[in-house]
Amino acid sequence: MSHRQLSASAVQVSYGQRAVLRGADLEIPRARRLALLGANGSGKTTLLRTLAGSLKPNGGEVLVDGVALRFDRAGLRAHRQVVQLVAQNPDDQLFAADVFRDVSFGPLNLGLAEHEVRERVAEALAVLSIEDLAERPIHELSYGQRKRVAIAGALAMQPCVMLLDEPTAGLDPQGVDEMVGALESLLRAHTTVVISTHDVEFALGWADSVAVLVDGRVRHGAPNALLSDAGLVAAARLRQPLVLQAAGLLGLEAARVTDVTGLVAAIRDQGRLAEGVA
Amino acid sequence: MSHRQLSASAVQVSYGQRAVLRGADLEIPRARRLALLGANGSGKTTLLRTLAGSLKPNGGEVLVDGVALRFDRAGLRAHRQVVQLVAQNPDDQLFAADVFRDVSFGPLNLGLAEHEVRERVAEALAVLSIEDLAERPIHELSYGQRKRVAIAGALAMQPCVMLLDEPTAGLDPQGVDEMVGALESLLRAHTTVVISTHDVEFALGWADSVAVLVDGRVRHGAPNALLSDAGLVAAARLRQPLVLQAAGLLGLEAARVTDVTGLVAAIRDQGRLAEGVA
Amino acid sequence: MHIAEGFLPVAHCVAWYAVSAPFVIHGARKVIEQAKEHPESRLLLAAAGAFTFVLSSIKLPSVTGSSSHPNGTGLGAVLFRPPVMAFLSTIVLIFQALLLAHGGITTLGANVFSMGIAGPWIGYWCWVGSNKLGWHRNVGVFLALAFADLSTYLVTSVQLGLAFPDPVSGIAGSVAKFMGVFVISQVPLAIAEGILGVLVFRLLTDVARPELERLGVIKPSMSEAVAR
Amino acid sequence: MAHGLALDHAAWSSPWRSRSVRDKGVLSLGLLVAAISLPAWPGGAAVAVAGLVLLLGPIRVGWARLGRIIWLPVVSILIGVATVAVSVSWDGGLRLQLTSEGIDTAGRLAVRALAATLAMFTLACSTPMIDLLSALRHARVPDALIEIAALIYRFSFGLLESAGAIHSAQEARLGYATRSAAMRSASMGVAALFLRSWDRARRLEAGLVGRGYEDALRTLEPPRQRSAGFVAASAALLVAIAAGAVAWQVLT
Repeated sequence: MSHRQLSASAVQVSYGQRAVLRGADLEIPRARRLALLGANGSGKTTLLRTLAGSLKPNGGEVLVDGVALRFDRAGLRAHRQVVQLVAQNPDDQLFAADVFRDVSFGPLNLGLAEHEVRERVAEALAVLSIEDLAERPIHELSYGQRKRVAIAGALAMQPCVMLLDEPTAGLDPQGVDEMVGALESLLRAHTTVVISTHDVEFALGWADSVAVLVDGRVRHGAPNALLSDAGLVAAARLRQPLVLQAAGLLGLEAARVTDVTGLVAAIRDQGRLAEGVA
Repeated sequence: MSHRQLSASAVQVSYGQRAVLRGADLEIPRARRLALLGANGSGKTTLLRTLAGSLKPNGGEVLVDGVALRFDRAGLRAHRQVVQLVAQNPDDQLFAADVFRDVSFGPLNLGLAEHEVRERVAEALAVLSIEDLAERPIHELSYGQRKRVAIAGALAMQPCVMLLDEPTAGLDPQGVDEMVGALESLLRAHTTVVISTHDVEFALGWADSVAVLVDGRVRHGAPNALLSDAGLVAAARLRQPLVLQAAGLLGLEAARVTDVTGLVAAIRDQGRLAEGVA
Repeated sequence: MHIAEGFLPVAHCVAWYAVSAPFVIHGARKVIEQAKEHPESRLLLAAAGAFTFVLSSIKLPSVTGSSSHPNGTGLGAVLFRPPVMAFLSTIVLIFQALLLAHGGITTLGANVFSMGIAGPWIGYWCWVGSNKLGWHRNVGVFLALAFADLSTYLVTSVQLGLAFPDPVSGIAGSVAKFMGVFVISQVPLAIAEGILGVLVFRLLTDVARPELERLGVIKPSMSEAVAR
Repeated sequence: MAHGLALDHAAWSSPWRSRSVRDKGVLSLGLLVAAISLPAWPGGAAVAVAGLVLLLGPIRVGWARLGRIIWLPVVSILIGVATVAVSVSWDGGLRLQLTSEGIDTAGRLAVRALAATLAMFTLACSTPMIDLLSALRHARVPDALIEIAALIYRFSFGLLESAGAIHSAQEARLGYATRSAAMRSASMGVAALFLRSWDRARRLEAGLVGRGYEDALRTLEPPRQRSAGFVAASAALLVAIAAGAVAWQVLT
């Protein structure tokens, strides 16, 4: 589904006096995993909402295949079939009584015939492996389940790009694993997946590329390259991933280290290297 | 302030059919840092609420200096001056329009004179370094600031034991640092600090001891010992801290490794040892 | 449409304060009684007040295509009863005046009478009357919300007409004039609010049955329990 | 965020926030009474000027913010004033006409309403709602009522945020694309808000019991400064406006 190219160009957003985004550029790679990193209040949610068309920027543009989004009825309607945003708090997004009704909300609004709506709902529930929840009332679900239902609701709109605001926040390790599984299913369906997070460890291990928000602007690049840059990480009020901290202290080549296994392999290699030289 | 010994003995709590705690025992070490670890739904919040006297267990007892808590008005009143619980969501606890008013609520309920209340409020705000927020409206504060105000509100009751439900959840790295600073201030005032979390990395680096919730029971011990136990960690649906994973893979002695610096030191030592042997 | 700050002559301001005062005091007494009996009802009453306040910020599609905000007095009257609404509406109108610059302090008495007293009572009578006649709950809800909305604006028109008699056609002409401006544009909105109420009630009986039973809006009825 | 809370923000950030409600009340309510009881010209106009000077001067609202908050009342005043200006009669058919009397009344009404609005803003932009409620408590309004009003204030902000978030999530899934969809979305939003306000109250109650809540929500108030000089200056301003208006009346 991800044949559309979404990007932000020189986006500026202010709340009252306070400028949050001061010319943010971001080209979102198609059908890949992008993690948007930044501290709380750095503008992650603002950028996602702007990309989704929910927030009109004070300056700059949101582009789909190079064409600027127009913030009128027709423009937004078309945009919402290209981009969907899943809010951090699922309760802001779930308002129907049960899962089936909630997920059917978007497709019904698209004016689809009933059997098509049913198909879309079934498909979305299947992708997220929550078919068994279909008839359950929303208020009985756990936080992690509600997060996945919220994703299913957005997915049923069949967007090319899914933006997820802090999808792993508040989840325990098992919940995070299930969320990663859900995101992989989206990617298998060729959806572009963009998440925001301040969990640098997770971003390093998961993303194909990361975009770091510093002072209202975006730095986009390879996870290892950007997250090894101590100056950038500090400016973004983040912290370096532990494995990169360890690699740095041990003087290892950071490029290959994305998780513990990678770190251990690098240490062993260096050991062998040292032995070899000796 | 922490001359009182709080403990749970064979505590059982069920919600309807579902047993959450099935005989939990926990002796809380005085004036130390205890992290209560468990997956979502494992009963962390339930145990904290039981210890705080907010939830009457179906079986077992909560004890202060060996005396069982009685769930009547007088018993609970006395208990609230020994133990205070800070909820995960600060909005479950903050009701007043501004910070000063909110923090004064608890001491006023103790029936203190006005000047004493003012002193306690000033002291609590000082301990948490939020004197500058005193006259700010709570609805304009950030999430992290609200969390600290909620702690100040509990602290103004001058309890011996502070129980904090997920104090670091939803905070970015800088917010976590500020929270750690706040917790250290509590400890300097000789308050016992108990937090619940599923952030194993944080627990390993911060806690003097950890209590892990598995199947409605508690395993209490040294952080390194319990978190190195792969079977226990899996049973608790947690994951091992990255530094312990690395130490395990490298065959290092895990007892000393609590953070990246410790890990790096252990690797260097082993290297030297290996060199020495060679 | 609230009457704006400073819009009414002094005598009218005072008179409407005097007319509204007994209703508001009666409501306040009921609220204090409830708060004494059940301390926890303070928080629930506050939740009801905040809900009423925020309701007026929700966008409501109108039959004519333009959008407006629901007036909320009918829903409040059915859920929380008119005496309580007289008190809660007073607070909400003070908040709207000082936080949203909507309405005013000098015109508070007049606005309380139209939105906090006339609207809720008329809506409540529609609801009770419809129930007595054995009509379907949806009919009662629709009538309560639509008529609460309409009567609020009717009363406002009369209040303005009394204050500003038309130099040509007198008070009657002036009332008709204000009705022309407010009520005609308001009929479609009243219908929209009635429909909204029916939909909201259907959802609430699905997901908030215990809350509605606690408020005494619906009876824990056996037949419905079986039907479900 | 909701549109109107600019007033609340102005009140919390005003340099006059630390003044006692008594002092500000004398000034603002005095101006308000003057606005509606003095003749529009020059009394009402003088109140409007005084209000504007106070708002942009010591209360420090700022032009931009004043423009944002005065927009809504000005529109509503204009609609009312226009209705007053036009006369209708039934003379075999509907007749609309402009009379000089109608225009005159409308003109005076416009000045008076604008003056009163600015006078009210001098209170609303310098005094947080909670301080006004505390003042009512000192005026012997029963505690339970004040507590409920204060909680409504606190709950409203969270609920407004929820309402905004729900609306924007519904819009993203085309919930307002057609009229029937919009009606369905609005009803779902209202029901969700009802549940949320209820849930919020329940959870807060549990949290407060842990902090010793039994039957009252007592809090201390932050210190507020009273100033006899301020009251005297306010009284002098009011007397000057009233005397000027009366003198004008006598002289012309």
